[in-house]
Amino acid sequence: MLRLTKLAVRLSLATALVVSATSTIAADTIKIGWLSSLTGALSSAAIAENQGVQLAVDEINKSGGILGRQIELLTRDTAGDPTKAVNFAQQLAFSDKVHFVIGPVNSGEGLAAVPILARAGVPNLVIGAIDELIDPEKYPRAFRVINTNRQWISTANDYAIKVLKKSKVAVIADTSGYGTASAKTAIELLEKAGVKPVYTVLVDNNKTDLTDEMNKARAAGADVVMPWTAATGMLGRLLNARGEIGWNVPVVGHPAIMAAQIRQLLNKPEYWQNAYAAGYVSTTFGSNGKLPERTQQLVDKIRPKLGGGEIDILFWWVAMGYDTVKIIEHAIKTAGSTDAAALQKVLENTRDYKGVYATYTWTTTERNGFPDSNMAVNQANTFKDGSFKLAPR
Amino acid sequence: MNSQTTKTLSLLVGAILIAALPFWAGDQYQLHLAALIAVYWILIAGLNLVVGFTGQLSIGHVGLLSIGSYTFAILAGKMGIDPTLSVFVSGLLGGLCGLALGLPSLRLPGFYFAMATMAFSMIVNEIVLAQVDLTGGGIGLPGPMFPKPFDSPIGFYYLVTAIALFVTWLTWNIARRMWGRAFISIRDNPVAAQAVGVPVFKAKLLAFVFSGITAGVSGALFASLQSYITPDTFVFELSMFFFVCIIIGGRGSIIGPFLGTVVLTALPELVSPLAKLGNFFYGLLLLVVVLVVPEGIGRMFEIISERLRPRTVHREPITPDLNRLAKALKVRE
Amino acid sequence: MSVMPAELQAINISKQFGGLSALDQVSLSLRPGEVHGLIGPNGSGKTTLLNLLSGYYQPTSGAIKLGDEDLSLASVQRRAAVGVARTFQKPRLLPMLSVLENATLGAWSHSESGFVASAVSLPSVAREDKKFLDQTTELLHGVGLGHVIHRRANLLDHAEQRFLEIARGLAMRPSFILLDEPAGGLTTQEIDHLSQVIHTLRSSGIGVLLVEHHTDFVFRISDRVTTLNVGKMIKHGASDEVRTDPEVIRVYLGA
Amino acid sequence: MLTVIVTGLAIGMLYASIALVYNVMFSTSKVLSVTTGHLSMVGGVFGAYIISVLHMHWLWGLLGAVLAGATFGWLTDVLAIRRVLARSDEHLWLLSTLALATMVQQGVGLWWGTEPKPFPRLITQEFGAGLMDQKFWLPIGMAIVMTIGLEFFYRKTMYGKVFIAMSEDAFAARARGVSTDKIRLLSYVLSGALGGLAGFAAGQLTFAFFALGHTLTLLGFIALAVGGLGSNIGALIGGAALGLLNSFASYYFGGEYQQTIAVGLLMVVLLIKPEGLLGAKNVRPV
Repeated sequence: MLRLTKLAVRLSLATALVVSATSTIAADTIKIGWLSSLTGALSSAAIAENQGVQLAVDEINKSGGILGRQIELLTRDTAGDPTKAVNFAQQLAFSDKVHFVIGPVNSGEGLAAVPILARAGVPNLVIGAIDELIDPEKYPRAFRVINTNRQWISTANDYAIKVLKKSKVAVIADTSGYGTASAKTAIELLEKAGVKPVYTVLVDNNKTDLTDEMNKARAAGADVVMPWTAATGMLGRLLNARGEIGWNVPVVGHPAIMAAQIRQLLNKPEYWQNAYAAGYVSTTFGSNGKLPERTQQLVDKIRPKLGGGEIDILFWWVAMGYDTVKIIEHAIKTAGSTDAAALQKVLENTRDYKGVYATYTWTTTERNGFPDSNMAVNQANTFKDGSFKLAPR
Repeated sequence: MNSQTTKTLSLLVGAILIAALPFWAGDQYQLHLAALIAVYWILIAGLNLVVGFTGQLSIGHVGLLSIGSYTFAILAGKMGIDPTLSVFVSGLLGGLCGLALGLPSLRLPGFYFAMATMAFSMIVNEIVLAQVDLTGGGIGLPGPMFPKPFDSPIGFYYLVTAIALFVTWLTWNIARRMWGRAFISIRDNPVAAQAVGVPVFKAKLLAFVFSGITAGVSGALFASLQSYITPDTFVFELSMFFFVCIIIGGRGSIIGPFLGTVVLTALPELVSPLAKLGNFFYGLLLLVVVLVVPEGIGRMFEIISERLRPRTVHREPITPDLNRLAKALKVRE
Repeated sequence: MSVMPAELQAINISKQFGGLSALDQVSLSLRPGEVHGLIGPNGSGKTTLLNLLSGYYQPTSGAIKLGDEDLSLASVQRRAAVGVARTFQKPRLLPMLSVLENATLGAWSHSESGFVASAVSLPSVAREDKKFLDQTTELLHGVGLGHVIHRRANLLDHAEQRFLEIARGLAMRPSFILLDEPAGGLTTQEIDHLSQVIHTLRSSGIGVLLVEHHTDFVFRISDRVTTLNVGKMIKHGASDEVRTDPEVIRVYLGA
Repeated sequence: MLTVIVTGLAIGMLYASIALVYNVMFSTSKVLSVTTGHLSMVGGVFGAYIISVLHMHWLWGLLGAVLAGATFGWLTDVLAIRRVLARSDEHLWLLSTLALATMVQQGVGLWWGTEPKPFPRLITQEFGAGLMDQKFWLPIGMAIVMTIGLEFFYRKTMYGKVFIAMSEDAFAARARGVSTDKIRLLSYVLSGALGGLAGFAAGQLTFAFFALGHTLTLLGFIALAVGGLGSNIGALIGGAALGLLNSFASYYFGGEYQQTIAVGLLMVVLLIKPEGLLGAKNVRPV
């Protein structure tokens, strides 16, 4: 009974006092919320993903939108701050009443916003890597597009242990949400593979000198260094420290090791050698020196938008951004409506959906759509036009 | 006196509006924002006694907020202790940390004290990041909901508004009586405060511990409202925000900082480019207020009205009423 | 009053600031119900002695006693609690508060309302505050500020500020009140009013120390007068004695 | 072990130079400005911008850093100090300098980006120089040169003497015809330049990072408070103590407790000797 009377009171009040100023343009646009940290720490990933998202939205709108309805992209800059992410998630879900939400980008913000969107029942494409963001029961409408942190770490671990045949691992992670979670997962997976890390440390990603940590790792007898941080600055300083103490140990870890910004941070170009990172088949040059066909198409389409010259950002971020919007298009087209429950059902039965970044599969019990087979290990200093060569087998 | 009746009338209307907010608020987002304002105000009302009344420049209260939040998230979340009890414990711990910070730093001159509070909030962040197994380190902790009636957004809004009104009532009682005068004397003229016997250090400490308790309670409710807390939620920008609300609202008043809190919380949400500016906006606002109208916007209308129509302050000569004075001096009890 | 009311005494007080000797072996006693004038040219140590009596400075040697309690090292707050009030050469008021609030602050030492009791506004707190406000209203009318009770202190003129500070001192229900050049900047009519107020204080049993430049005003209303010069006491005695003393005249009036 | 000492000394000397800048500003205005740390941050960022982005010679970078610092010092006086000191009754200058410092820090953040960017090599030197690397010896040399320079300035030059006169008794100085406003402005411009210089010299150690402002204001203040307000030698000692303590602690106990240790040192010293090791006790309150 209470719910009914409250509704009645609200209706009368609402008609009497028109308060909410949210725009009520043609009700039939498809509203997509995009929680991107375009400023603040770790903004490089969001900026690249944003290129892909904008391109896909423009493309779809030019070709008449989805089911004849134009896409309205509501971009909110969370600036890497979880409080803003929560506030914007509330705004998108309840004020703007969006049909879909992409993001947030960083793990800390994801942990704060995903539960809010789940409670509001808004379908959410998760692009944060840490495992705690996905839970079929608690967050039924949250589907992950990006690979899981576990996939990054196990790919890198397999390469270090099976290919490079190393056994004394030093794990260096940053103190951010992502770093802390990754260090825990890395140690767990290494021990499962029978390797106990000889040195582990969490470092503030603004620390300007990692010589201490590298010296301690060497003293502990490490024969491979595995960094888990998305902060390109910290990775650059780690590679510099490795070079300056003259310790030619392989570095295998987070894809940010391959980021173009690293090149400007290095004191010497050769400090980028003997460094490998978890990467993707979709952004790896094949033995014939060519990119996979779908990736090449997107590269050509987006190049003019990125200034026409060589692409200097990690292209897999762009491809993922592009895929998120295409997945939404696929879901709405197949469901024939923007009803959340229908979208959920469609996504739960999506098998081998061919995106640029990867081929996605979700089921009622598995919300991580990225297949292990699409993972690869790249050589860091082979950065060209946003993609890489495969690391030596 | 009509100014008195208009004041009580406007307070009444304000109270009705606040109570009925869930019904006229456009949607749940604005309800969330209103609840956020109430949570911030619980801290700022306490901090107002320290900054607005006693004139102690504390720019580290985000540290106390985060202590309240983490205590609540650990007790009610990880340990499953009853949330209402956890709020009390968070408030208590906030008060204790206020005492621990206040004891050594409140004797120091203004700048030293400000730096000590800033350092305190940095230390709290460092410890939270370092104690990974207790606080979840960089990953952070989920902030649990309150039980039955308060788990819905409207229920939670009424809970935090009730607590906010209670804290406001407490600070109003202090501000309008002897303790309030003592605090203001410490702010405006410490020498005069001593002369009438005010225990300056003890009074500063009491105000600071009180603000620690309100910060602890506010932190607990903040954790529940945000549903998840991580170390990067508690940034220095929040300390600046709390502090600027008071200075802009007007020191030595309660309604001024409250209006400051409402405006400064709602503004960045409604005007999105402001959100990006963040600290720059707070810094600019603070500089303008300090240079143009240091008494705060609350007082500005008073000052302008005085300047525009300076009522001819007719100077009556001082004529002592000696026997009334003699009688008054006889009063000894 | 059962026993002889206690005197406020400075006994052989000396005070050095670094090398400079501001006071040298000065003694002075202030009896309740008496006006004691303290005069001397600028820099003679008048204000230093007043600051020593009120506790802002500690004596280098000698003692300050109230009856048999040694106050030499007691805090300013302790002296306020035992009934030693003072005013300042430049009135120190709370500009943002009303005249009534400023004066009522004086009653602080007599307030038994704890912080928590005030916060929850116990009836005892409300009653006590009302009592203080009423008493201060009487005092303010008494000293002649009845017409500005609710005006903000920063809108007062110079004379009103002086009388407000006296009212605040009286709100402390003091046994002694130390006035630091109260007549400074007052018109002759205002000085007359000041004398009437001081006389009323004396007849009500309060000991008044009057530190002043207006020598004729001091001689007119003081029972006893002490004259200082370069930190030493050169003459002490009844008002007329001191007025006619050649040494005082040479140092202070004529030379 | 030696590296820990050298890194500690190097960062310690940056804190010492900031403490010196605090002293210069305090002498003429009795104000401890929150913008002090930001002067060095601005120096570092502008230096890096001119050399790395504009690809100009490092001398231009140095000049740019000093000019940027001096302008910021000038702004601090004009915007945050002058009008506020006129109403000298309360600590309004604390609020205005905090406001200005926050604006500058966020402004630089928006322009320069929020990630710490590397500071260019000034003197061509091999990277593997270890202990002899310029990134350690530039800040150490700078702090010593600055101390000697300031002593010379105070002792020998006319303006230096006027600075001291003003710090002893501003009213007496004004009575002798010293235009205290002009002298205070000069001292803020000088301290801005010195702050910019210190930031430039230590750039390779701290990187050009916008968030350095608040941290350096706090850590420079700790060096000042430990060494004693007003004493330049105290500033050197305070800075060295803080730098060494930090580097030893982060080597042996890991880096998580940097700030906690630094503030621990401050609290210990302030409890034992509030005016710091060599500070002067302040005299008459009334």
